[in-house]
Amino acid sequence: MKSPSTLKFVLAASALGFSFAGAAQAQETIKIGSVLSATGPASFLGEPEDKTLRLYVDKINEAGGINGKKIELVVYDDGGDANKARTFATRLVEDDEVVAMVGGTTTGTTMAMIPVFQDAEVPFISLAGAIEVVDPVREYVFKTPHTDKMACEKIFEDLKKRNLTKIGMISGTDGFGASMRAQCIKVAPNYGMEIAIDESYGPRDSDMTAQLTKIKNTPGVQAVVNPGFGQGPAIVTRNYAQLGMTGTPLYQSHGVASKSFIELAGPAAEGVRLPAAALLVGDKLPENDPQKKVVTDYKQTYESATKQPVSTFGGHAYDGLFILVEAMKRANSTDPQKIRDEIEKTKGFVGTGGIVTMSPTDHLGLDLSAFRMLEIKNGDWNLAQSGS
Amino acid sequence: MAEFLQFLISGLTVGAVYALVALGFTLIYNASGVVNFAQGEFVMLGGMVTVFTFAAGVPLPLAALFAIVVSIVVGLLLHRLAIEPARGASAVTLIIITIGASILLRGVAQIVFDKQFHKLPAFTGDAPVDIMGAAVQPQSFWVLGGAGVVVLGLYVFLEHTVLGKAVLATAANRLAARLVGINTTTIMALAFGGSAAIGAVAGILVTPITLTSYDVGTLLALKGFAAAMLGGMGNPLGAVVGGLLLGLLEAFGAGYLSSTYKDAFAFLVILIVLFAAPQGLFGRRVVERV
Amino acid sequence: MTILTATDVGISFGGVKAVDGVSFSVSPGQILSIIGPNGAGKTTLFNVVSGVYAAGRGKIHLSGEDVTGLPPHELAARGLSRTFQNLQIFQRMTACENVMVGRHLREKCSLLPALFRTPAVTRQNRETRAAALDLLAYVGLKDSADVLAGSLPYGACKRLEIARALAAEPKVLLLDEPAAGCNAVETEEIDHLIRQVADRGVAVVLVEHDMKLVMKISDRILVLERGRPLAEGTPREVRDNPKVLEAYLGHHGAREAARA
Amino acid sequence: MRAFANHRFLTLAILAAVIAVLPLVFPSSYYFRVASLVWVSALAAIGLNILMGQAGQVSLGHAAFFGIGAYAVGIGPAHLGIPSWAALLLGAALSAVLAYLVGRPILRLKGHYLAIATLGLGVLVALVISTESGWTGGPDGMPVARLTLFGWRVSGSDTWYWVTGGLLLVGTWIALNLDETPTGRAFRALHDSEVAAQVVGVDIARFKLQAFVIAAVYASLAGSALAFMNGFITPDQAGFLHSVELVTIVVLGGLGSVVGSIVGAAVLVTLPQALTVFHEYEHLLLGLIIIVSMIFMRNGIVPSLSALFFQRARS
Repeated sequence: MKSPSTLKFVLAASALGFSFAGAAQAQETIKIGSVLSATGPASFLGEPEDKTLRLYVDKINEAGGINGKKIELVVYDDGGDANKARTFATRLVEDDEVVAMVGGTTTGTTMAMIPVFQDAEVPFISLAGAIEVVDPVREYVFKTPHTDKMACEKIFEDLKKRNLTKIGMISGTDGFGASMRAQCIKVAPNYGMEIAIDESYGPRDSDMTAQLTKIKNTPGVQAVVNPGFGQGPAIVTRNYAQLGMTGTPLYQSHGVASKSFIELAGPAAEGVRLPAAALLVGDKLPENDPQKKVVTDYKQTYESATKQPVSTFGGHAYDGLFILVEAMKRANSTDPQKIRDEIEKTKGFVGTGGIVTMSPTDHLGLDLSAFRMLEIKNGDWNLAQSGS
Repeated sequence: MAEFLQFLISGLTVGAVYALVALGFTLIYNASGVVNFAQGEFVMLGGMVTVFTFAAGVPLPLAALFAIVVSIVVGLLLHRLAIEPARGASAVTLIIITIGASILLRGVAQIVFDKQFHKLPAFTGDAPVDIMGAAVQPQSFWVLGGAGVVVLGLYVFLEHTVLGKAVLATAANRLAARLVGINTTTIMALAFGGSAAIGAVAGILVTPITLTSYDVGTLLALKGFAAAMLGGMGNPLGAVVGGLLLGLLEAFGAGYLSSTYKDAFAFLVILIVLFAAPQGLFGRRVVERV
Repeated sequence: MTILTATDVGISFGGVKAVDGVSFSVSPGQILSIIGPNGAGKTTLFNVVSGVYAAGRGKIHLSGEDVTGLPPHELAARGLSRTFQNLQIFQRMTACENVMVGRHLREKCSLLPALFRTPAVTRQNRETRAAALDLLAYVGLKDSADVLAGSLPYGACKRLEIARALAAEPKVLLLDEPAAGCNAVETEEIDHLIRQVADRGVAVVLVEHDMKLVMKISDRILVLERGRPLAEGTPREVRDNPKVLEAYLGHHGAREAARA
Repeated sequence: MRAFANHRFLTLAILAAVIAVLPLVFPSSYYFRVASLVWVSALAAIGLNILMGQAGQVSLGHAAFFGIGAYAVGIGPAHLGIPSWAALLLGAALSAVLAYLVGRPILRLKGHYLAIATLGLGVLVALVISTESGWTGGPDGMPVARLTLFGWRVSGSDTWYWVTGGLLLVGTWIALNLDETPTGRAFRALHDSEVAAQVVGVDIARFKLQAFVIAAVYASLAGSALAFMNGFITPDQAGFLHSVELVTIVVLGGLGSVVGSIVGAAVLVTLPQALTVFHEYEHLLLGLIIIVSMIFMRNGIVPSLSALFFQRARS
């Protein structure tokens, strides 16, 4: 990735010397920006996002680009640091002068970048989970992943069907876990759920038996919910089996929706349920499922190009990119304002995460049906038989 | 009782890893006066190299051995290329160099390996063992036993070999050691190599339980440093006790107090200990000579 | 009329009695020397008296006030200052700044004016620097005022320490081997310096190995052996004390003492 | 070096000139943003340098005060109805009080023990910030209301460039002031020899505490400035890694050198921006550059280079 702006930067910053203002922008390209947490604590989200964006931008350009113009993708790695993300956002808007942005791996980095895009009036499609990204609705901010609130609702819905109402929670204290925990506590009463015990663990903790022992010894707990991402949920799942708690159903979140979770948790993952996008069970979807083609294509493309198992995180980036691309096609313009308007008019877009229909009051455009309740069986994802 | 035992074993297992990291700190500190903040990276290397060698089809014991060798080489290179050229620089300069080294090693690891989490199979199966109602992973015994062997080996080496005594002499007084003909540069290289090996062993033992990735080192370095200071910097026994104590504090803190504030609890105890004993639990009390 | 009195002072490290039941007193203008072989506990006694170590037993009185156990800066505020056997100069400061730190107690030192460098601070700074330069001239270091202390030769550092200690305008000055490592000319200068200081009414307590110097300038001498007092008296009394002569100073020392 | 008091004005004049001239060569307001980040980091580093470089006391938890400053201006207006500017002062006061209370016992510790104790303090503060999400928004952070001064709403990259640049000038001025005062001399004296400082009457506990409080206030103000500038804050700002970054800035630039802290901040803030060209090799290179510069400029960039310069000039 050779960015002429970096050269400019080095020159300006080091020499205090002479300005190299805005040369190199002659070609007819469309600049799309992205700030991702490709390293740092959220790198296993950011990395597949990064790879997906690069992969598909190349594909789009090979196929002739958008309305005859090629896409130039500018990606920066914020390392999971919100302050850095904010700086890169400014760089994208002010220096690279992108027309739109797909990125923002975590809620923290997304929230820090929002003011930049709002002020500059450049559309920003976020890949972060928390509901606060699109609630309240901000004119230029959209997002593709299901919200953590939806994940809680989906889990509680399933629990209700199984007549389980008294639950224990064990959440990561990272942004994802803490935010989802808060949402779950908030919506629990709507589903008649009683949270009997509420434990947590640090993002880098390597042993959760102490917390799980407490849950185990709490009388009447009928199911356990684990909001979290990264390696934490895998360890929770393994400790869960170690302590012989598998008789009580364990629910993970969409934060573990990658095959590597099953790999890491091993046999202990058997029977674990989680709400996730159709992407994970593409091959098991009925032929008439509208998402079938999109998800199997993406899975195949991603896995053959990267040699890594597909994850819904990369899928979010795919959805964001194509919602943007289609909006630009419809707008037939590189004017951020027009692109924004068209993104908002996205209707019936079939993505890996679900079927997206946005509106001025809904900048996510997914409902609960986008989530599938999955159960891990024989080391693979399966659609859960509800009510079992 | 079963609950107590569960916390105890959980704490000891995690603590054993802290203890090994702390031991690595101590060894290098004693030989060179350097606080090596890249110590956690050795643990990462031990785990990651084993994972990737094992995945390439090499049997686990050989993969582990290879990982230890790689870590030792990295440790020696760290000493030769980064510490030795800065000989005589102030302690804080050397610390920044090791911080730079840890950023460098992480940067290399994310290119050579990847940014995903990885695991190793447990050495002797996953079926938990029941000890008076507490369910224990068999790998915990490997971690505890392995840490015990390392500590014992280090003890025998330091107390019963000429080379080990040279290390102790260097620790006690570098100048005097040089005057009696000890090659302190060799001793320092030995300490970096040994400390890398200890870190790698910790990484290999613990990866089946805790998983690993390119950036596990930072937190381990922080906890290991805390453990070493709790025990008293420069004292190998202190490092081991400090590590185990830190692990126990976290486990019992999470179990009996609050899992959210368990790290806070651990650091509060460290602060209180230091206020009472400013040289750590087993640190030498230094009388200032003026 | 004594100003500094130590009564039955003792301290031990790990069971070893480094100083054991030592008493002495000194009056303004008087020079008291403490002598004894290496390991006799002279420096340790200094450390106890100046508050660097906490005394295990015994009492120390300064100007009639019980100051046992007070930290060094409190003792300094009450008029006790000292130098060190192994140089303790501020290496990264200039010679002049070293002496200016010695004026610490004579300066108004409040934080806010310092942060905003009020005219009063600047004025005081000028005064302190002038006083420091005077003292440097007094010990013969005027030309080195703006040299980093870390780069001064050993003998100069010794004199710098004395200047710094004098800058505090002490009533009692403890000098720990001020002539160690100095050549004959330098020793002569220091000898002169100490006498002058005492003549200004400062009580001087001196630890020194150079017997010639000790015998020449001391008013009284205290002899220590293995932490215990062996003898005390005027130079003549000590020199003639058979205990000191035979058992202590040894042959060589005795001859040297006789010549002095 | 220190002897010439006039250097103080020269340093300030050069710094002011740099701040004034830089915008002329900035192609876009992104550069204003990066430069403002340099000014803010430099401000925190200058404070820390008073503690570490002057008084010789290490702090591995200094981001705690940065975080307190940042969250004060976030929480004050949002939860307590305090005006932004007052929240800024309140944050600084809170940092000072915390530093004062905690500093007493902590600063009795020496060397690495002091390092671990301050590190512990930092971990505690960061943990509270990321846990008490009702107040702080938790690990995902919280928005910060814009600063309003006398009806003037301070916003925009270039505005903040001037505000932070001005803050840095004042911070530099005060740090340079301190150097040649009884307080500054006491700091440097206890750094070189605690016992010698004590026997001439320096109450070392008091001065260590003063240095700690000064450094805390600097960090707190820098934190508040960053929070206003970003309009959003996360607990990262109070975290261990940020503490390490601050220490690295101070040491890289040069312990005890005010200008060094500014140079160190400039290097460490702009380097990751420049290194993005190397994509995945970024971290590798960052580590390498830190190691190599510390080996060849072991006293820090500014002291090492100026020593080299004076040597050349003499020969």
